Amino acid sequence: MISSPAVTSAKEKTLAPDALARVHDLMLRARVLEERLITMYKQGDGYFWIGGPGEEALSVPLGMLVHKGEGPEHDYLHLHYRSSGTLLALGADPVDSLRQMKNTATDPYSGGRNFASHYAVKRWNVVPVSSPIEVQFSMAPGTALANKRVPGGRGITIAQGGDAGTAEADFATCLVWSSRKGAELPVLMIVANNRYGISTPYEGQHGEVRISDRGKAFGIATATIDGNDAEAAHAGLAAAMDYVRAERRPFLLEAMVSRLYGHSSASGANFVREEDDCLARLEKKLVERKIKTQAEMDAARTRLTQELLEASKRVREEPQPTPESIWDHVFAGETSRDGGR
Amino acid sequence: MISSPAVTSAKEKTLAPDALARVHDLMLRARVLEERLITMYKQGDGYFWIGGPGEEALSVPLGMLVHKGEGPEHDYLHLHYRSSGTLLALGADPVDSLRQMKNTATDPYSGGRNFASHYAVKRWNVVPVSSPIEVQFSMAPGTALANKRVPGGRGITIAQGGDAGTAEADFATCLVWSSRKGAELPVLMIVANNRYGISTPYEGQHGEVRISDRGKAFGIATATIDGNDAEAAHAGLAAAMDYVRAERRPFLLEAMVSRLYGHSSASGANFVREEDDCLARLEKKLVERKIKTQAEMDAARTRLTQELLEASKRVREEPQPTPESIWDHVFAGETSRDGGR
Amino acid sequence: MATFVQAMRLALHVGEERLGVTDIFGEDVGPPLGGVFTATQGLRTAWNTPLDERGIVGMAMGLALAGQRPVCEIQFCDYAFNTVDLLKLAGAMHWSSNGAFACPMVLMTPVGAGIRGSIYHSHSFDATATRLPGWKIVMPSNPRDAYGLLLSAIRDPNPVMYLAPKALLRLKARPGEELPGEPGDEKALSKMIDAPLGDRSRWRAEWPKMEDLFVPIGEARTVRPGRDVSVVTYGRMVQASSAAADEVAREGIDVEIIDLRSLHPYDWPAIRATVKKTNRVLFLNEDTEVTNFGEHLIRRTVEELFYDLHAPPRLLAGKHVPGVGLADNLEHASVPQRAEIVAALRELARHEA
Amino acid sequence: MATFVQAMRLALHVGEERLGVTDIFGEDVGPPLGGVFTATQGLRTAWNTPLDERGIVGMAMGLALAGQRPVCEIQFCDYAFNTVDLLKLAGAMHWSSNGAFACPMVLMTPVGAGIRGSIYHSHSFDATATRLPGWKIVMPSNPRDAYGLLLSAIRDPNPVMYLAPKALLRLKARPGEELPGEPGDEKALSKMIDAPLGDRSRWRAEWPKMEDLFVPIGEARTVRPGRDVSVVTYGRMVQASSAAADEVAREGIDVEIIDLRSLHPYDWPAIRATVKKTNRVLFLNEDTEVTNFGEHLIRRTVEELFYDLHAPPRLLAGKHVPGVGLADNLEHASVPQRAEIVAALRELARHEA
Ligand SMILES: Cc1ncc(C[n+]2csc(CCOP(=O)(O)OP(=O)(O)O)c2C)c(N)n1
Ligand SMILES: Cc1ncc(C[n+]2csc(CCOP(=O)(O)OP(=O)(O)O)c2C)c(N)n1
Ligand SMILES: [Mg+2]
Ligand SMILES: [Mg+2]
Repeated sequence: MISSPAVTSAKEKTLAPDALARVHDLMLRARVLEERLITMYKQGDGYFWIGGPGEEALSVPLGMLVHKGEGPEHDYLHLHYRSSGTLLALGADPVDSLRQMKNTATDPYSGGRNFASHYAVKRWNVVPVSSPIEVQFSMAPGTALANKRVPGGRGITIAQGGDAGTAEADFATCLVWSSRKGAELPVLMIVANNRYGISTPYEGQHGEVRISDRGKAFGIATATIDGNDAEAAHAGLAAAMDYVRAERRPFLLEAMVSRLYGHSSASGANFVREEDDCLARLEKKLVERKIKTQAEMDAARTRLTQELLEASKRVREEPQPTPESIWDHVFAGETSRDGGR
Repeated sequence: MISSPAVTSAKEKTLAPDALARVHDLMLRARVLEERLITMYKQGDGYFWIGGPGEEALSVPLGMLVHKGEGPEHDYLHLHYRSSGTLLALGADPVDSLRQMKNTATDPYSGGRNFASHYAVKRWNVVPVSSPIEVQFSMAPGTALANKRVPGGRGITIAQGGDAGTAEADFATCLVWSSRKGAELPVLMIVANNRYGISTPYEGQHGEVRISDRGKAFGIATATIDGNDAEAAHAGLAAAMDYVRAERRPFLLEAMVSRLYGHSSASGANFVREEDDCLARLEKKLVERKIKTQAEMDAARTRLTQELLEASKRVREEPQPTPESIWDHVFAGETSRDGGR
Repeated sequence: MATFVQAMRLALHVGEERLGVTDIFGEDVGPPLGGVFTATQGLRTAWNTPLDERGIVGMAMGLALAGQRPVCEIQFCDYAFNTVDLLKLAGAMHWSSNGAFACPMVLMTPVGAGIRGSIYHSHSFDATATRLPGWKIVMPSNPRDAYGLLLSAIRDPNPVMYLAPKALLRLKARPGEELPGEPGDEKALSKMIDAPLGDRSRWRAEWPKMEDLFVPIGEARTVRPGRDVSVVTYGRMVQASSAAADEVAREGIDVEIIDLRSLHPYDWPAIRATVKKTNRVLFLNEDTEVTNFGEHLIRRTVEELFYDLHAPPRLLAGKHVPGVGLADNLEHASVPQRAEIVAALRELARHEA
Repeated sequence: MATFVQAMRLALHVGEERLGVTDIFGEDVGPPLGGVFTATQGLRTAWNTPLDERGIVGMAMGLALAGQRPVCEIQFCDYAFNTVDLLKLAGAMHWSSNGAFACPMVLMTPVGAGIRGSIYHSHSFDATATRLPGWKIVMPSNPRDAYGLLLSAIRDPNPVMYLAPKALLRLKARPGEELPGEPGDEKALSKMIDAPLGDRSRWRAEWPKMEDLFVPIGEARTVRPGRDVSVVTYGRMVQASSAAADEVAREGIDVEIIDLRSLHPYDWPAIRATVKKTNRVLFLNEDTEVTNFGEHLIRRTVEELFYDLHAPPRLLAGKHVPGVGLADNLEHASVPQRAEIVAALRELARHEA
């Protein structure tokens, strides 16, 4: 087990074999899950797909390094729609993602209301992922202030988004609010830079050479890392998280990642050969270091793929939400469901 | 006349005597105007005062350096509510400011609708000043794009706001939109830093040492100048404007200024002795350099004060807008005034 | 007799002391000013934010998601329109997470005209607020409700918007409508909780021992019973309609005034009862009149009570123009004035079905 | 037969060529995509913006202030709620500057449910839009109006919001309702103006010679004349109500359908005429039902036409919940479906006054 932040040194650039094997296992599970979701979409078992294939080398180590739990003693996660690897690393059941894809009543994240990859897990402080880009960066200072208030607390707040999204107001809000002198907040801002916003390339939309440079004027610690290398990503995340945990100050981390199946099902959700595949890269490493053989890993992939195929068939039989359930949870507490009607 | 940008070298840190005298004359007029507006407020000839005493060493040279006129060949001005000096330097009639203070029908800027210092002058590209802080920075890229489209054009866009306002989304929007690689825009962003937002001090709200540093990550040229020294401000503005004019790229200029009568009438509108008075500083210089005597300047002040007092009496007699005039100008063109009713 | 704004301050103090409020924040909310209307003077947990309304709402949402009970302020509701997306998100939090995450924040903001606030200090927010599913919306019209609704807002597990009619903030409680626990002497109260002019760095508020008063969200109040015509209103228009009712009373028109107090959920039984009683109803508010909350109430009235109506139900609201102009003529022509209310009441009362 | 979205593209092309449009912009509006719904493919002046809706609206306002004729897009209206302050400002520009500065921008945005868009691709914007004084608001329901209203929007000297019902974007013009100038053969048209799949870097649109068609802003259209009940609607609900009208026609209920087309200014004479004719009216739209634009129309109807009504006027609109859920059951329970429209028409027709 390497996932406790207390024992992960930020300096380790090479992970121990068992740790790397564990990273691989989770990355593979994440990839297989996304491929299942894409297949479900293509076969008509869901209306829309968006997810994180190509970000696993970043999202999995992130989930492993999280100080997991409920409440301000633990880390808060303000994720985006490419965070399935993080959820699996936290321990999420991949079948729940199939349920959200199929918008069943059993979908624990939204009860069949929201698109795939829109997580919300109270017991792990995973606050609701919502479709509007970047709003998580406006909320992050709030959970970070709660983290900071815990005497001796080590919980931090992590907010993650894409590159194009940094043009939104909320990204600047997070920079401003987390760096106020004397009132700095323990926020780790992560930008997963895949060099695209839907169809729009990074070039032509940015004056910054590195998005992470935007932290500098605010005295925010920054780094840009190779998010397609699981070890580099792990080390970069660990270093950044250690800093935020210990210093109770913000950090802006930019990770260069891939978009392996394009933006979403709206753009076809087909594998993009030109992009660097972090899973293939890690598998090569594992073979080179003789930690796993390709055959072992291929077999694991086949097995996991089969498992999720079976699961998707079962999910197909689960109930859809009822029409009346639109009224559930409009309000917390005992308010009449529709207020005034 | 020193106001043509073509002949003002950015390098001159010392202005020629006649130029400096002209700066003084306009600064004095601006100060006297603001004092008259404050008096009108205090005497019940207006409901609210906000304005620019303490920013004249910045606002007056700005107005002098503007390439004045209508349309994209000329400079666009997105000002704030402390820009009376700029308007006077452009050639505005101070009596029109009294009219707006008294919310008369003759107020050319808003027809008695808006607060004092909320200018709008079509023939000089002074786009409407509005109360919401910082929105001018979201509109500025639009006029700047129009400037840029003029073949061989030298017109630029100037957006000005306060220090606290830079926390708003719109400031970041202007940084992002004006610095896109290959699509840079000729915008001069000016932050008049008086170290307060109403009652809230700069310290405690900013992580930046210099607000101008926020431009750096975007590759935007920046400077911070002493906005209380008319010559330094003139030189700083001239340099920045020359750069934007010639390079067709953005510049972020921060000017340290004073708030000489507090935030607005809501905070009493009384003279704040602790603040550095740019007009007093300039008068000292003029005396030292023997350009004007104190007696001459005092006499001018008395005369201008008297003139505006007289004018304010006349303005008192001008008509108030009629109730029905609320329907005027809801739409441009021939649409029925209230659309559908 | 506490004023409206003192009542807010006292409620916030109770919130800090007994209801778990750890943060009261917004632009100029902390020392030295304590709010542009003094609502947050002397409060232990009040602090100044950056000038960024989106950040303010986001901070409140984050704190609420972390189980805190934040109270934030938007300095004027006129400056809340850049946060509508976040407000929608706060209202959707519990629902879209299938009940996992509540968002128990309070957003206070001054609303309405009546202080010569010109275009950007005269906006109303009731129409916009009632278009935010998942929010509760309250709008007190007097100090006692200001106190009791703020306590209820703080205790509520949902996002609650607290609209404070800015023209009423200096209004004093009427005899018999004191806040429970406030000192009898208003000078004494002022000395205790109003910050002094000048240097405040060493000033501390001295808080009276206040008692609980939870005005239930969703419950209207009959301000004035009457037989002939009903006025369903809230906020500043409660006062305006009372004055108008006095005026028409001299002509023998007996007006019933219902102060909704909560706009969502709203007290439909109270509206139904008054319409069934008088058969003539004026809905009155000062927000602009196209796609106005009063139009929702009219819609429901005609849907459910059509045959109880002896006259077409009326709306009196602000004019559909881009803002409230500064000159008195402009403000008076833009938002309902007493004379118009009187005219509407007369018309309703005299209408022959 | 051009589709709705092709009609938009053709109108934008005419805008570029003949009406002074120099900039058509928004997220993914330029090459290679040409808009997530293809509305801006092949256009000479289309370009991609940063992912910043506030910046998009601000850019349009700035260009408009400088006398240009910008057309901007918000990718989905669901993402326009962070710009409401700027939209208000654009609507106030001419008024607050006492007529000095016009703001002739067009903002296009896809609206409504019907494509299984879940919470954030199903919002409506009509209620919010009609609360923006100074704006004109149009919402076409078919390709011909999509073309003609976009041309009028571009030519108008005011800010005009163009709400495009996203479920109708692939709808084809009906025979007799072609756009003036479009090629007879739809395959030919597609070949000319639809970008190819795959590499588009060398593709150029080949534009047909289109003729002018300025559908006047503020003018409704009678989609179907009828005697018994009126439906006043717009956008996607025009189709839905037509299907419902066919269904009740079999029971002898003759429905008149008015497509408002413009929400502001709206065609009150047309509404008055239909209400006076049938005496029974259903207002129908898919935005959430509290503080809904249809409620404004009901208010005005009862205010001015109370004694013409033989049944209480009805509103059918979206449910007041935080969003439209993804599962079909949820979407169908949230926005008006044909069965509900049929039920409302029956009820109105059979109501005995
Ligand atoms: C506020 C908002 N505007 C627009 C959209 C539509 N949209 C969805 S994803 C996306 C691009 C996001 O790009 P980026 O931030 O780089 O993240 P990526 O998808 O590349 O991971 C856009 C424009 C949205 N969801 N929210
Ligand atoms: C969007 C918005 N929020 C709040 C306000 C209220 N307000 C008016 S001036 C001001 C402070 C502005 O400070 P700064 O930007 O430093 O400019 P200064 O007044 O100091 O010149 C505030 C908060 C406003 N006008 N607009
Ligand atoms: Mg991206
Ligand atoms: Mg300031």
